[in-house]
Amino acid sequence: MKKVLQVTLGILTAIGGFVDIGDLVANAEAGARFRMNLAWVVLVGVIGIVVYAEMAGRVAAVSQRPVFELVRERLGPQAGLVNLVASFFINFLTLTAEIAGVAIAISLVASVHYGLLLPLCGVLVWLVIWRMPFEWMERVFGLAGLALAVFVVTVWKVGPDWGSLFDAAASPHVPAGESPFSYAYFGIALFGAAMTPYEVFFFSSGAVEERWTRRDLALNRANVYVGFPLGGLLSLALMASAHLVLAPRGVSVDDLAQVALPVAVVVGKLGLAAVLVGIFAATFGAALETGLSAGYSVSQYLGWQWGKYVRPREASRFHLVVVLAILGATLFALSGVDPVKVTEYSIVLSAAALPLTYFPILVIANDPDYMGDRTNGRLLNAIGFVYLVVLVVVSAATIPLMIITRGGS
Amino acid sequence: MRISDLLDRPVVDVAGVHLGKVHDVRLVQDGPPRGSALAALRMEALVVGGGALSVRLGYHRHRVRGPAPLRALFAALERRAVVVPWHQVVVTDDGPLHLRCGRAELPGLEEV
Amino acid sequence: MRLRVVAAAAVLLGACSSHPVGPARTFGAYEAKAVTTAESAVSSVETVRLAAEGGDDHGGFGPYLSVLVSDQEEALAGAQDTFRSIQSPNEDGDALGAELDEALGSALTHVTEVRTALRRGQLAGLRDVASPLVDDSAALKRFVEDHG
Amino acid sequence: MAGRVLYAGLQLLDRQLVDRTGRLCGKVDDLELSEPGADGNRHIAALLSGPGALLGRTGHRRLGDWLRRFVAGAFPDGEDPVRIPFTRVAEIGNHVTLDMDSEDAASFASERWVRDHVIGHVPGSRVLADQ
Repeated sequence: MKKVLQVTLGILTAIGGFVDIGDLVANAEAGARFRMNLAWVVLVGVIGIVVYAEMAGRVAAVSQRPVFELVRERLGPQAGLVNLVASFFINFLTLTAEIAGVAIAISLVASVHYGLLLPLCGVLVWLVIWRMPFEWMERVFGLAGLALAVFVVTVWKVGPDWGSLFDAAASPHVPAGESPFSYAYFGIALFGAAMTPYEVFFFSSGAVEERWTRRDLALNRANVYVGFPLGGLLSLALMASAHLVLAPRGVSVDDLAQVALPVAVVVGKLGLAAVLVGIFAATFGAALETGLSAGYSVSQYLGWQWGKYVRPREASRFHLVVVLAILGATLFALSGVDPVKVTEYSIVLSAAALPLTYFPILVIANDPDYMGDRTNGRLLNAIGFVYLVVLVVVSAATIPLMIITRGGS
Repeated sequence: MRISDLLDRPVVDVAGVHLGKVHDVRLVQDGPPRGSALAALRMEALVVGGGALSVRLGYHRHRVRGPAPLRALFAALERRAVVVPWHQVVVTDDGPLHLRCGRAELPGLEEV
Repeated sequence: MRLRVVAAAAVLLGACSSHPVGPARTFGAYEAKAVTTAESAVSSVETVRLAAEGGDDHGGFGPYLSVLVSDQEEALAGAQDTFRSIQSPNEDGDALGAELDEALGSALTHVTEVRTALRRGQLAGLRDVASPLVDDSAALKRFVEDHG
Repeated sequence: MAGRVLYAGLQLLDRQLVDRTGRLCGKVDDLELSEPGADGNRHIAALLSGPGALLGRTGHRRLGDWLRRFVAGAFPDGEDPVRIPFTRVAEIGNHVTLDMDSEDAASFASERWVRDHVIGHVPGSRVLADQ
């Protein structure tokens, strides 16, 4: 049991990255519109985040330097600042959407309009960051988020023809009636969601919060190899359930309540309860992840004391940034923006900013001055380099595609 | 004077040849030891040219191991930088820094 | 990079504001908008049917189904309003618009019935309440096929 | 006399400052050089840390100097960018360790201000979350 609890950092990071509100809707929508033709993107994204999160965690464990410090050290103050502004903006949008997501999840049980719940949710997120120990945060929200495994149960209960499901996923094509641009746009959204930068900000800072050292490298690998594939599996199951239950009926997904529908229809009451708990935990976890990342990135760029491992008054500027981010996001959500749209844009935009975060990680993970003998191996470097090229291409293609497809519609 | 007054300044040698910009400053810790404190860092040379990014990444000087294509590219660029001993520099407040010597006399970068 | 961030922010702001509805200049454009509207209506109707089936089969989770169905009711009413606000370019368009409007109106009436039943807590027999939606859905799908 | 070679840009600038208690207290935003000695050599006189110094690095020297004066005026104990004499540097590695308490560093003025006027007033700010 103790072993299980030690991988909760990876699980929470992955749940917050793979099945937060944006991905819940994007995966379900992808399944309903493109069937399993985008499943390969999730797989590609999982491998990418596993490779880079492992590097980020290893650098943090060996040198105690979290990701945004590396960004500034390797990109310099100017490009580092550009990345900070872009990442903070994306982070803020995601935080807005997650706070709304928590409110929507509660509203599905409480029959209160979610707008009324937003202030409460903002306060709750802040309270947890302010008071709950880091490890407990991981355990409560990471493990509760695993309730989303009910999507796997749903797929299994539908009893699809596994062979044809696999074939469909293995031979992807652009389905009739969809343009290749929309297909590419959704692909980028799913890829951006899998590799959102706040995952590595959070994961590497979490490693420092938990005081990992050189001795914890096995723990780092365990967290990465368990957490992210699990997150990927959940998002694939989500996609498959929409493909199997919603697509044949001509349903396209555009709100959070519809995401849970396949479970409600196929598994029933208990399943729905599980899915609602899961959605609550995942969006809440992602809100914690993005709220903290707002503070982590600014503090690590400017060199301020940060983290939950010291008393809040000893990291007051860090906590001030977190509070202001949560407050601003709650107000933005209250202004009536569509949270699903906000989060879809934020994951696509994050695809545009990806190389600025992942490039410094790749360089430092190879620098003996930081890493001693723990630099990357050849295979890891080969994969890391291929992904860097992909990230650059994706980043260049993102904004044009966003304009051509008018946001995937 | 601050180090940022030197960084990014263009450098011209005695013959008027542009050598690129100052991208780094080499310091040597050979001052007199002062008890438990660190020995003073002496300004020894300027690193000129070689590209801002490649000098910042330090692929050559730190022996950064990979990935191979990045190493090949950035280490090669970084090795094009020249090292200008500080006493060869005529210090001015503005404009390009002028040298007292020619390019041919300047050594390249060594690994740390 | 900075330019890119600004451009992205502009795109984002544009996209987050409500969808603009322009007048349709030709019959073709009008027809395309009608088909898009019908497709989203199919999605709403089928969502409500699935919800009714789930509620009838498994019982329970009334609040969730209420939220789900009333969201779809809103979406459907919104789609109808938006479509009505588009001016038809000619008489063919008038006929097409009337046909779709009727289908949408019928679907909306039946979705409202499901929502009302849910509010009263009548989960058993929800399938029957939702049964007229089968025809609504079929009509909308036919419309999409005929004009798509 | 051969000594350790250090590249300012590669190994010193933009690195994290850590005080003697392990607290994070700013970045090496710039370096101040001494006036030339009798032998014509210049040495690193101080590390500069704080937004005023940082702006000088990003090419906004004037704005940076204004910010310095503003901070120095706004906070009674403020002086920005803070000058950390090189004699207070204890170690240079992947971070820079100082032989001083961050409470004595002026780059901490804004941290102190936020602590004393905002965060310190929130219940629970003195308690570690683990307790």
